[in-house]
Amino acid sequence: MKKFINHVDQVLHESLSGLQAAHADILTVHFDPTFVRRTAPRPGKVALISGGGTGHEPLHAGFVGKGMLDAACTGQVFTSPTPDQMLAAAESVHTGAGVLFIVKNYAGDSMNFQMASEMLDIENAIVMVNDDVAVQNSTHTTGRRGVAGTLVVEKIVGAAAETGLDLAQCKAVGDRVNRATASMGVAFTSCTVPAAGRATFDIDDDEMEFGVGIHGEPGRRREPVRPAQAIVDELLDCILTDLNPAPGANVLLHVNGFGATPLMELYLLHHCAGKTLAARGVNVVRSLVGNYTTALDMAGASLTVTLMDPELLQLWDAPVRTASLNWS
Amino acid sequence: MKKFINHVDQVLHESLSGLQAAHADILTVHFDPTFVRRTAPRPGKVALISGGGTGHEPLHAGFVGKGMLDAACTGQVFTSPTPDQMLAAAESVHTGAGVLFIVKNYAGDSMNFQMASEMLDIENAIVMVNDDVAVQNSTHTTGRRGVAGTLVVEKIVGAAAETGLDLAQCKAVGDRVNRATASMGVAFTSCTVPAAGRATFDIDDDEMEFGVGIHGEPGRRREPVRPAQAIVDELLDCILTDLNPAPGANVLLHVNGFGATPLMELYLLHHCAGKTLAARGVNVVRSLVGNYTTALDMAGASLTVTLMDPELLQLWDAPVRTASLNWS
Amino acid sequence: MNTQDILQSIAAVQVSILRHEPDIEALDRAIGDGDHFINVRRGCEVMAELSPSLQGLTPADALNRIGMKLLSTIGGASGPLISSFFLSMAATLKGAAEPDRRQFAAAFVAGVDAIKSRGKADLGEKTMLDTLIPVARLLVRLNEEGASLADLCVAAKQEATQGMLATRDMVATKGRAHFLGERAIGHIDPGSKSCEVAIHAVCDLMTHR
Amino acid sequence: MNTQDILQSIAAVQVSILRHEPDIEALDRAIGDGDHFINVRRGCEVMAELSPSLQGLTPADALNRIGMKLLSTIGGASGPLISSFFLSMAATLKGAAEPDRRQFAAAFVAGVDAIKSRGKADLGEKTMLDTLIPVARLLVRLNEEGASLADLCVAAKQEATQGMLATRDMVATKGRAHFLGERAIGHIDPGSKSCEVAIHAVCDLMTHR
Ligand SMILES: Nc1ncnc2c1ncn2[C@@H]1O[C@H](COP(=O)(O)OP(=O)(O)O)[C@@H](O)[C@H]1O
Ligand SMILES: Nc1ncnc2c1ncn2[C@@H]1O[C@H](COP(=O)(O)OP(=O)(O)O)[C@@H](O)[C@H]1O
Ligand SMILES: [Mg+2]
Ligand SMILES: [Mg+2]
Ligand SMILES: [Mg+2]
Ligand SMILES: [Mg+2]
Repeated sequence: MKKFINHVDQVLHESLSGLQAAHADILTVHFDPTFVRRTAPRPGKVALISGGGTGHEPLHAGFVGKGMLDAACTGQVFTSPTPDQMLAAAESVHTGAGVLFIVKNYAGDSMNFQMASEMLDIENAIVMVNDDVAVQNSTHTTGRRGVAGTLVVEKIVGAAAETGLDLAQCKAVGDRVNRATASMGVAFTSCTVPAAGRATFDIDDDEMEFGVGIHGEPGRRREPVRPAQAIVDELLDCILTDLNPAPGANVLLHVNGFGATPLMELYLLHHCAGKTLAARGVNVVRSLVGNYTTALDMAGASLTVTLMDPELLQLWDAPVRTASLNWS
Repeated sequence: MKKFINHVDQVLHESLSGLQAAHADILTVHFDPTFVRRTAPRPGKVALISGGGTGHEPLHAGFVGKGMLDAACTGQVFTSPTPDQMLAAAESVHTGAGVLFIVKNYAGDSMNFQMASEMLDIENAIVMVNDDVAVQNSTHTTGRRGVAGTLVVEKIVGAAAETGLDLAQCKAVGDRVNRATASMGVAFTSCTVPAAGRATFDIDDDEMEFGVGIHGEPGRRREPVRPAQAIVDELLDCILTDLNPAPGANVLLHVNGFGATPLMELYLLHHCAGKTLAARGVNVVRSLVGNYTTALDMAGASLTVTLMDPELLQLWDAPVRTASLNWS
Repeated sequence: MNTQDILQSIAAVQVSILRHEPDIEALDRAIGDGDHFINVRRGCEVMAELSPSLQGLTPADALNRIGMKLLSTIGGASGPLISSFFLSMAATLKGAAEPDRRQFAAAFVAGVDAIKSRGKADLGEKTMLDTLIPVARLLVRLNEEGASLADLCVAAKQEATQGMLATRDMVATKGRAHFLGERAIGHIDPGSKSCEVAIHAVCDLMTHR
Repeated sequence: MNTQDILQSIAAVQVSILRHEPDIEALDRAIGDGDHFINVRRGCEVMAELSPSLQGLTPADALNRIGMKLLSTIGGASGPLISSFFLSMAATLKGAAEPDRRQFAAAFVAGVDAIKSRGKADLGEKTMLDTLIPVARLLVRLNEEGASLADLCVAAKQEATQGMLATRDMVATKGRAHFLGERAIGHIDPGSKSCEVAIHAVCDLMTHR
């Protein structure tokens, strides 16, 4: 394992210190317990708090700021943060309108945020994001994972909160975006967790993991690499089967890199996806291409599609000013 | 080699098509000859044109737009574009105030842009960027390479052109920023050029290439990996020896990832660099951290320092609206 | 079972977990995300740090402090589960200065129940519960039957190992391994393994001293 | 040397370059950026495409068309250099419908001079010029001495190979390899190799038909 680190135990602290130094105009990092907060939360606004294991940067800390999150709780690499972090973050950023937790649906995140929600003395609610269609739902399982669609939920709920919607309304928007969002990805290589010091999984030089999770968890199956268009077509098949868009539906297309895949390939995927969506009568009205929900240094990418309506479009377009998502 | 491609010969065309589709509000891609242009160039402004081999995305096409480039000429992967592209781009975006070419100092880029400059019927000049201090200058060589500092030159000259400076003034600003900028990087892994299908160089599991170039070219030496702080200190030593900042100097610190290095590590590098610069009496007044000048899927990073004065600071802070650099 | 026993158990578990690093680590890499060993080690380290300050507390208070500390330290899926176990044991033992084996068994059962309800999981879902539930049942039964401490420890160790091994043939329906579907078959659940290691460590401590 | 000879030479060079893919490719991977073979192949392919449309043109016009096409096709460092070679040959041969060997040699020298001035380089800098300059000098000398075509071809091939091999021990001062400093020693320059391959192909064509 070759990484830019001094000591494995210091990675998170030093990395967050760098984040703080580079974006002092936007965010403040709090240690013990650890969370990243918007430097100037807006009074009277519902406080949005997300978080999760680190290793997915810029998600979530890179999305703290005006128009998006008020705080992000950062766990160890790929390990959910703990309730004390969530409680401290909530105390720190809430301004009287309640707290909305945005949580990726993994056992760890879900249980830790659930405990924080129970322990917190402030009115609060949880939006559970479960956009990954790779693993089919069934009544007996934990359900689908929350992956790159989380960014879309955070952006849109962030904009909704800025317009002054109350806690219940913000939660309703979040749940609605989540239902309108589906994602699926594929990995070419494993990632390497710094503390583990070796690749999470082994994969052959001509294989890909189809339906991979953002921690390098296995997906639907291991299979030989195929041309980009064939990969895109199957990903979109799964996504559109889930979303079942009406003919002429408007969508946001988010091509997300897992870390080690060059932007050149991500744009190529966007091109392939655009062709297929057009052929299936779906209009791409907004796009986001880049490494946003990563899995450390994993090579691969996911596609996310969100069905957009005029309200969601307006919220997506609303100004945002964070370390990693910025427009006006 | 595992990549998202359909056919090796189609990579650039399909990727640029995706870029176009994802950013139709900002840029337009022209094929045969190939260049990416700002959809709405500003009349009366000096036209800024950069370009180079692809594989460094988002550089340069991701920086086309208001406040930065008017056009980017894209070559094959790691191969300079050709004069016909530069001539066509110049014809397409110039609005009467002349054309300024911003060129990274590599033999190929330099000769192709030089030929275009000679063949072009429009008043034009070249800013040659050579910020890489890894390879020492000598009178008999091609000189230092242009690397991640190119972004800084493009951003600042882009802002200068928007304020209405003329061609000679824009060139002067560009030359000044270039002189005030020094960079150096280190690689942990090789990159893989799609058409080559295999790693450009071999490197052991515990080695790094110190002073690497953005095409995976060798730097000063191959040596065992060291802790992040030690790497940063030596990079900054080389950089500060070159820049020789006055005590209390204000600088921009740009931590650039080469592609496969997670953002977490880049922020960690920023933290280490901030500490060292502070100890050496240098003030970091602006920061930029991310994958901006990449070498396909190479793991590694570079540090860039630019000596800032009030004029350069104002130009750096000026609004920019491109696919990959966006603030207001 | 007094506070001293608890502190010695903590120390024994830490040693044993560290000794099983390769197995535990490999299991979570195979069907999870590779961090289970690190999470559990982090929990052990913080318990060891906490240990001196727990001297002199009642077992309930000591277990409560452990539970709260683990809750804010481990994270992941195992964090809330393991800390719920300690917090619930603490609640059950409230007021008992030196709980007897029957009280301890009841507390263990309450701890396992807390994991079940926090994780919304039960036997046969390929989780740590496949180690813990059988052991909890055994403790109650053998205590009722008046078994000796030595016999009880031997039986508990066997039961833990058997429960852990049984996860090998299961499809997971909870935790990360459930994303694998059929592909998880053939791999032991990492949480069931670390619990088995912990139970063995405590049982060995109880018998060999 | 008429236009037909030029078109046959192009075809022969393409075949030979393709056959040397592994060597050329490896050389640029060792001390460059790994694309030299791809660049040269792209140039060969576009010349082959262009070839039919050049039938019937004067040598000068054909070479000019080739030069312009290569200029907009190859890119990289080799693109402007190789196309300058053809453009300059074309300028020198202007007006000559069927240039003789002496005229051809003069054009070759002019082409090499164009590379020198475009690349601001000369002999001994570990570039394609280390193949080309000695061959250019040889052509002039042997033509003056009245050597037979066959002798001239044999000598040119030897000279090209010797020039190419000489780059192995050089430190580069131009092109990407100069970034390597001393580390480039022991590696042949990729551009000198592809030029050697091209010269051999043309010489073989001239002698074996
Ligand atoms: N819902 C659940 N109920 C009981 N145990 C669970 C549940 N979810 C996960 N586990 C246990 O947690 C273990 C994984 O823990 P760990 O690797 O530390 O956390 P994470 O899965 O968040 O990375 C699994 O092996 C399993 O035994
Ligand atoms: N200034 C120069 N003068 C002469 N030849 C040069 C010069 N710079 C580079 N070359 C030649 O070009 C070759 C590299 O070509 P190529 O790999 O196609 O371009 P690039 O270096 O841009 O990737 C070198 O091996 C060398 O022979
Ligand atoms: Mg985990
Ligand atoms: Mg090149
Ligand atoms: Mg785990
Ligand atoms: Mg090359």
